[in-house]
Amino acid sequence: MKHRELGLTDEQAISMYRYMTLARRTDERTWLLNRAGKIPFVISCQGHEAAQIGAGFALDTEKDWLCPYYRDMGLVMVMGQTAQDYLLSSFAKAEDPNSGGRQMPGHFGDHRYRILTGSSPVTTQMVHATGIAYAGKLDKKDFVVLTTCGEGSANQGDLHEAMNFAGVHKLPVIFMVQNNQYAISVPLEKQVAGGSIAARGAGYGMPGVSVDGNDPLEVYRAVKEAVERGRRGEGPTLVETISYRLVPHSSDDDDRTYRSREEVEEAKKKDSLFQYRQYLLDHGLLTEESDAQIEAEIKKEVDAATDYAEKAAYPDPSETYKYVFAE
Amino acid sequence: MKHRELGLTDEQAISMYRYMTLARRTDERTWLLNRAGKIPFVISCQGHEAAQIGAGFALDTEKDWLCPYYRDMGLVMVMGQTAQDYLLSSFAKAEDPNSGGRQMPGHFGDHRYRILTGSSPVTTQMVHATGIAYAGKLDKKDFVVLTTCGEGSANQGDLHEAMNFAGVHKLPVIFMVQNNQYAISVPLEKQVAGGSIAARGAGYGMPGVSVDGNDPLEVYRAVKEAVERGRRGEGPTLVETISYRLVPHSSDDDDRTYRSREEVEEAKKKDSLFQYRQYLLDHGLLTEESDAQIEAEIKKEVDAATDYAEKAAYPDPSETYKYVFAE
Amino acid sequence: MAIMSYIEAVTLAMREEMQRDSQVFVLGEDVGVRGGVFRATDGLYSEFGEDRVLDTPLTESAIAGVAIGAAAYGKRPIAEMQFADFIMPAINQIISEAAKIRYRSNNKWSCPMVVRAPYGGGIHGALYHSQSVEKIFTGVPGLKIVTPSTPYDVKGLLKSAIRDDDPVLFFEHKRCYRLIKGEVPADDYTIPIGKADVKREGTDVTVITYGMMVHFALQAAEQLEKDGISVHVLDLRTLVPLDKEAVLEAVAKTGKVLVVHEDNLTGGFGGEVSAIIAEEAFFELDAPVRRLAGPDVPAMPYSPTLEKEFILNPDKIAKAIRELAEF
Amino acid sequence: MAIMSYIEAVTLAMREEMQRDSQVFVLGEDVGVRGGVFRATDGLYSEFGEDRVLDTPLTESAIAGVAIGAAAYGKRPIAEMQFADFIMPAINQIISEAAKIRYRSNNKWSCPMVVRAPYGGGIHGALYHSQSVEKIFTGVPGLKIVTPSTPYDVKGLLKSAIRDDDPVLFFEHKRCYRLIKGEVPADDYTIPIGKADVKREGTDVTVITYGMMVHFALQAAEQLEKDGISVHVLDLRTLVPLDKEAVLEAVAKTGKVLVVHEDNLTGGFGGEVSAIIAEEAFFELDAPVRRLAGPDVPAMPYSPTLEKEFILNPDKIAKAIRELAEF
Ligand SMILES: Cc1ncc(C[n+]2csc(CCOP(=O)(O)OP(=O)(O)O)c2C)c(N)n1
Ligand SMILES: Cc1ncc(C[n+]2csc(CCOP(=O)(O)OP(=O)(O)O)c2C)c(N)n1
Ligand SMILES: [Mg+2]
Ligand SMILES: [Mg+2]
Repeated sequence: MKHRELGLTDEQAISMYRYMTLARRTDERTWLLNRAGKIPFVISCQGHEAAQIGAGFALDTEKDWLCPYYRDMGLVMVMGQTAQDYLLSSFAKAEDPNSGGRQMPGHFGDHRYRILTGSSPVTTQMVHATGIAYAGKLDKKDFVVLTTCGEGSANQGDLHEAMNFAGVHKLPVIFMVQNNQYAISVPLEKQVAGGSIAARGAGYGMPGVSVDGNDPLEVYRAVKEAVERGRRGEGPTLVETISYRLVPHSSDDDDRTYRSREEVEEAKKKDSLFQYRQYLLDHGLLTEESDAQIEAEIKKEVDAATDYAEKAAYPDPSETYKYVFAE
Repeated sequence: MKHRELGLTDEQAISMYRYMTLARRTDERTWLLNRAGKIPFVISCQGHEAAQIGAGFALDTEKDWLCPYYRDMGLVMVMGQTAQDYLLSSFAKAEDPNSGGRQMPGHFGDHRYRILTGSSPVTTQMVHATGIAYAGKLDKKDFVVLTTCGEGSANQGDLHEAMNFAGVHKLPVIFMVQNNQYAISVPLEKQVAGGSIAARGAGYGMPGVSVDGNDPLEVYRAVKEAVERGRRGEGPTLVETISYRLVPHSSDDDDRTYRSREEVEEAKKKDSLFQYRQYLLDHGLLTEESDAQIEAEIKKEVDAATDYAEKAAYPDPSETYKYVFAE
Repeated sequence: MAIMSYIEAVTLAMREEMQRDSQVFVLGEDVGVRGGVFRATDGLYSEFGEDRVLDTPLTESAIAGVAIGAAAYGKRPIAEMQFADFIMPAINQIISEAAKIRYRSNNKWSCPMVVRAPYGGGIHGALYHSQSVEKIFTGVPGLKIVTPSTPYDVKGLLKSAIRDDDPVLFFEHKRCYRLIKGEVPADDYTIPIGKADVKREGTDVTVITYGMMVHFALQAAEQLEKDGISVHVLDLRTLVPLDKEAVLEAVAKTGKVLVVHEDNLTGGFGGEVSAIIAEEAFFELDAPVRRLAGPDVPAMPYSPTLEKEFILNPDKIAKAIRELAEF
Repeated sequence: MAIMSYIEAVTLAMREEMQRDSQVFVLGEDVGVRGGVFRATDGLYSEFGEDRVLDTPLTESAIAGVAIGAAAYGKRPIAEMQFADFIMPAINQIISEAAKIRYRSNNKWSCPMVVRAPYGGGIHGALYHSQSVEKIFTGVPGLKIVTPSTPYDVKGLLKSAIRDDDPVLFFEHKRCYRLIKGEVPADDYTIPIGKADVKREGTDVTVITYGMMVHFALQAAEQLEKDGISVHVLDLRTLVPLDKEAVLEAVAKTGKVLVVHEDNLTGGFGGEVSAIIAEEAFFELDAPVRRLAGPDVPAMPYSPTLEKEFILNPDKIAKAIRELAEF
């Protein structure tokens, strides 16, 4: 069985599925809440769950670092955040651990789990990841830093400067680009010259790996290798996960203006949740019953999280003025 | 004979040598003038002559465009500028065609020859080249745009954004990186991850070619191919020329603090002027006499240029306030 | 005359200018098929085709730099920054290049481009989709900066910007986009860049402002009219070049001045306006020049409680006017 | 007490802080073996090794971004921008990231970094090696901005900057580097960020300024003393946070204020200072607040005639003071 060959226990394989499902269901909930007028904005991980959970499982969540991007709900959950954390952020409540309600959802940051605070301008975090890795090198630590962005964002100069810097200093950074075929409305062929992000690794003397982003085990394999290279002091790796954004760019987007429904339906057939569920069923790690139980548990979790977040307090207006500088 | 195989006439082969020599002698003159306290600043093309002249000869100087960098004295001369133009700029005189004495030497720009005005922050011009090429595409013109920078500068995000943009739109841009082993004091291995700029082409779906920057004919070959690709609508090419900066970074630099004299002496043995002269002598295109005559002509030219530039007027102080906007 | 929204006036101005001058083209993220994330380029793609309504890769420095190259060549590009907050990666291109091309080339080159960017808050955009960034550019000679407040002004000023021979930053307040409607003549009128506009005549207190704050100031003026306070509202429309004459005239009208902007107080453009008044209209003043602006915190937070606290509104402005009136 | 130059004080402060705190490290272009192009890091490489005195690739965005990542991790990086003019490619990292990390994370993350940059003209640096860039940052909440004028202030303030828990931009006037010498105590003193300093007591006219202009103002004051005009000179030292109290006190001393900076007039920091005085010290004023600054042209040109015309000097300042005194 593939997961065992990769060194994953059956429990881990099921746990991956659970995280993928938790991310999907939490995400779906935010769309419902948005359509009900309860939260102003949704940015989604749907279509990225396998890439994120696969990558997260390759990390040592006790010591590795993460500089994520806005779709990384799955990743931050593996690192330690919960559906409740996510919903507090979606509702912009004071208890939001990322920003105290100051930032939009998807702008992660959690000191508890070494998830660096992020912003909206894309790809800046790839450079921060490099800086964290350099600091780790100065301190002779053996953690790695995983950092992510989309394929559109990957064209920003910052990623290249970061890859070059990390390459020169052989820093343990994993640059993971989640290629979901679109940057809002702009498709891959108008965005990425040559069509492959992975092909850019060679230009910086690092491996550039392209993997099926709908297969959590393949992503796990690629990221695990990158993690090991990093820990051995062999430097950074570029990993490109290929999948598809199953929903509009955000709750403000209307993707019917730039892609056909057929294309979306076609992509849904490769939905990682569906495929990986089948893998687990095929290998007897999941049954219809145990799956239903997982779903039920998750529903309870997401319900409770929604309830808690909805009732939680907004930050007091006076908070506006705090923490421009150290106080 | 190599140059004939490449389609160059004997006259052209000799003309290349003449330009290389003119650039070198003009450059040497500026150092003398600087050491004599007559001009404040020198930035040199020594070690880059073959790359620049080889590339320049591959262009159609009647229609192609150039977005050069500060070392490109050889290139702008092939495009049409003269030793006098260069010296006017070195002396910061009003007649300096690049800037009317407003910019340092090496900040080229000449509307007469389609040499775009340049600045000091490195690599911005690679993006402008892409914009010019896009404009040409809109107008269905068949010119190409050559743009250059150093290997240190090549790591700036701007080059990558430009290569990606040009790659997506298959624009006729030749990105030529003159790798002279150093960016001021920082050597290649601390600067360029993987050690090869050419290797970055593949990441943008374009050819990445590395050539001996001390051989004008090899550079000509590579750039000529790139020009033809561009004119055929097949898109951009990345060309890396490998040579060595034979003098300090600028007149403000002291290169003894970061590289050994032995290393510099070793590099001087591969000086393109010396090698290419030998090639012409070996093939009977040059004799000691004709060479002496070329040198004598050039000396006269550089003397006259120096003389003219030294005597020329500085801009009137009132010029300070002109041309912030169209007048 | 047609009644249309602020954003419709943006689209109309571009459409008319693209019809009028084939050198005009539009480039940016999602401006093509999608018609822009705010729909400012709606319909242009189908009318003018993908070459003149160009979906670029997600690289702001390249968007600006390509526009600069094309403008230097002779085109009239209109570059869209998706949000003003994302102009930051393009600042080197805008400040080091666009602003200085004419000056540094001694008038031999120019850069007739427009950079359009939606700015400002009040739309739950949080820290990175709400910023006012004009102050970063108002001190950069070589750039013109336009900040219209009404559909009428948008059309006339955007046309002037497109026809201007120098780079113009055209900041559109995104909250105005659909909220502010007004009459827009069908004819091809322009409004000169550098001319302020009295949006309301009054005798007690002068408010000098721009963008969305013009509307808040007018609402405040309405409120105060009932209490017998007569408010004069000057809409700067253009920040650079500033219409100093109109400013001094407006000061003389009442002798009491409130300068208002949504941007942070410290370092905002209000300081410049206030300093000019303090220097040149000192003896016209019956009270110290007051500034009312956003607080000195990094940007507008997401949570509704915090956003409300941060942003100005008619009541806050009315309160400040009242204080001045009573001075 | 030792007499040393301004730049020696820069080096000394860094050396002492690096000895004191192993978290401090330096990074930038040519800061290592070469000791910086101005020699500000001279000797640090041999004392602290290449990991703590890091020669980076030629990529300012990565220099800033790596520093940010390392600072968020817990290091205290000092990033050198080779010239302030070349901070532009790093602005997204500085404004969008460094300035907002504490605020956006609700105080959970911080960014204790220093960015050092030599600025200012008068050294034949032309357009791109002479700029004053402080105005781009003075309106960005979350950044502290320090602009010392003497070796004593340099040492005390740079130490404070390195120990500060928030990002500090430390602008060193490059003309001061070797020209300005002064006594610097050997002990480990600091000067608080945010405190201005009266550099000369006087009763007729107050000059408020910073950087190299402090010295020009003092020279002007000397000149004017002979004519019986007594000049009070306040050195702001820190622009943000501004020492408002000291400003208002200095205004009250004489009732006549001249605000001076080398940066362009429009949009420069002088406008902010002047606006504050106009608002808060209106009734102390015996004359309108005057500003004297660089002209509103893009930057200082190269030619000596133009450079001289652009730059302020003691005579120009004396003339303005005299006019105010006679007001
Ligand atoms: C510097 C910058 N420019 C523009 C944006 C607006 N924007 C947000 S997401 C996005 C598309 C990103 O596409 P991609 O990188 O492929 O990631 P995906 O959303 O597809 O996962 C854009 C243009 C931004 N956030 N930052
Ligand atoms: C953005 C920017 N940063 C720094 C500098 C200062 N600088 C000028 S040339 C140079 C080194 C360039 O090295 P390389 O690109 O290899 O070109 P070379 O001079 O070797 O030809 C540096 C750091 C600059 N001009 N622009
Ligand atoms: Mg994408
Ligand atoms: Mg080099």
